[in-house]
Amino acid sequence: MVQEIASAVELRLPSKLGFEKVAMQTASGVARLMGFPDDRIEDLKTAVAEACINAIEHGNRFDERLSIGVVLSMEDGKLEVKILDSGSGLHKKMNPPNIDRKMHGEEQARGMGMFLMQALVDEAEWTQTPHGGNCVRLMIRLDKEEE
Amino acid sequence: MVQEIASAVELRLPSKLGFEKVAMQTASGVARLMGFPDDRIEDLKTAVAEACINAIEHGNRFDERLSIGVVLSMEDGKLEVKILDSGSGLHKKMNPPNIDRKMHGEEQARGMGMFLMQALVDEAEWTQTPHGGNCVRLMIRLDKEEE
Amino acid sequence: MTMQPQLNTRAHVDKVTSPDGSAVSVLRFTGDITSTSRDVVFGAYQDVPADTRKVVFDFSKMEYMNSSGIALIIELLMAASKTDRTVQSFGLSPHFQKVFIMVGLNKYTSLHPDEATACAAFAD
Amino acid sequence: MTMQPQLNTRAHVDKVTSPDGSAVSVLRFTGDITSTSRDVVFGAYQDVPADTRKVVFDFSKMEYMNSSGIALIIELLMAASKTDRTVQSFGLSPHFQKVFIMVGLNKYTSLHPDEATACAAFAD
Ligand SMILES: Nc1ncnc2c1ncn2[C@@H]1O[C@H](COP(=O)(O)OP(=O)(O)O)[C@@H](O)[C@H]1O
Ligand SMILES: Nc1ncnc2c1ncn2[C@@H]1O[C@H](COP(=O)(O)OP(=O)(O)O)[C@@H](O)[C@H]1O
Repeated sequence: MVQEIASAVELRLPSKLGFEKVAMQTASGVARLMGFPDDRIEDLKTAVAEACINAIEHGNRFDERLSIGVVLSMEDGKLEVKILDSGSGLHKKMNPPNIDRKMHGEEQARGMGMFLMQALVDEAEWTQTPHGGNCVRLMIRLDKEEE
Repeated sequence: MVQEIASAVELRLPSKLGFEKVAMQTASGVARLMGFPDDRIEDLKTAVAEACINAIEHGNRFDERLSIGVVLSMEDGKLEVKILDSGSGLHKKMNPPNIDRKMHGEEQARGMGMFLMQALVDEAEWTQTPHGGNCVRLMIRLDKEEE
Repeated sequence: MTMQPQLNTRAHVDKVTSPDGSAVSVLRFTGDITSTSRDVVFGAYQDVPADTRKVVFDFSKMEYMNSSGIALIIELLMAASKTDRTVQSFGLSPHFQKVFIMVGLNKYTSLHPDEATACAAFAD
Repeated sequence: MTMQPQLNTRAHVDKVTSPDGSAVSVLRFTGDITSTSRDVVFGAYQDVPADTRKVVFDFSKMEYMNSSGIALIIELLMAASKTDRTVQSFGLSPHFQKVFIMVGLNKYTSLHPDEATACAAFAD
């Protein structure tokens, strides 16, 4: 049998806000190479940015000695992106943001990142890495159009 | 003394043509974050692409089990990009391309990558890595305008 | 020395007149809208004259907005609503129009294709 | 299955008339010009009629060119020169104009700002 070699791109970034933009560019380059249409690439870029910001902020708590990892795995017709940090992951269940409650000051204005990730890509999942860090797994499919 | 932490972005790519475009996007993202002007970013992108193509083609000889590395190190006012492959590096000295000789069929049409890298960035250097692979080191400075 | 990403937010207020002759303040965003944009964005918003009730947000030169930036826009809209201001928006890319609708922001600011349509949309 | 990057090169020939009334073939490149573009690029070049001596290269829709792509352009220019064709070029970004001048390609095809200027540049 032929040994199949998965095509993966790996990126390592400092735990500093702003570097999520580098991840956006890298993800956009990979998605473009795979032939994703522009609107899906925009969806992916925003989802990847939000995951990186959370990894920098909540996962690595801006600790500049730690880096965040972004692993982009290309398979037939789908692109999986894992965003890895060294934190201990989610501790509570998140409610979807409620704009009316936000506008009336009944919940904080922030807290939309995870919601956006889930809304923008085909799959979004929060897990732990074997080494005890947090891993967000995002997936977009070539055939599926976001409605 | 304060321990200084260098800001570095690391990228790992499959040895397949086309992936140099991902490196271009990543490098452009980092250079943009550092405030480089658009024309310098274009110069860097082309130089990085040529170095990646050589790493894929001449260094790793399209061996898909091998990947190429791109390390972007940000320092005050300058960006260094190292492009790493697992090959044994350069074996002969290269002459700059001569367009008249090319047009008259006296030298092959190709063979402009290294020339372009040297012409487009402030420093370009070919060395070996400690692990025996090839390393191309490119550098652009924020203060210096390409003439 | 370690590299600090550039702050890439600009914002300013232009005073224009709506088709019905009333004063409109257009808050124009340029570059990024993120958590680091707070001072620039709220600073610019101060330039809306106290008696102006019609405000337009111009996103046509915005390059990047993340969820903290969206939170900032929510805070601006809260401030506007406290002083009885109505806010119309224009210039969002199709992607960010979708994002605004996903989080429900279009309930609190209508999204228009251009400045003229935005300025004409205020009810008297 | 491993991912194969998409082939992203298109090229076609438009037949136009120069200001002096003679036939000009415009070879328009779209997308990438790289080592994998050879068949597409030379295939399109075959559509230049045998008796046409005036050829224009339109790079305005080109997105990416690497040094193998520049080598392809050199080969096209060699083929053109063998049949006494003159090639004018337009539509290169400032960056690729610089690259063309660095490698000396502007000795063999003049670089123009637009199609009209390129078409008007042929000597009779
Ligand atoms: N990578 C992560 N590591 C640890 N906690 C996280 C991570 N990502 C998200 N969280 C938790 O989930 C919450 C909601 O995240 P999000 O929806 O992105 O909104 P925000 O970051 O604005 O609070 C965060 O406040 C944080 O408590
Ligand atoms: N990373 C590398 N590893 C081994 N050899 C290399 C590498 N980069 C360049 N070379 C050698 O230098 C030559 C010139 O490279 P270049 O100027 O980029 O032109 P081209 O790749 O078109 O031949 C190559 O043909 C190859 O022999």
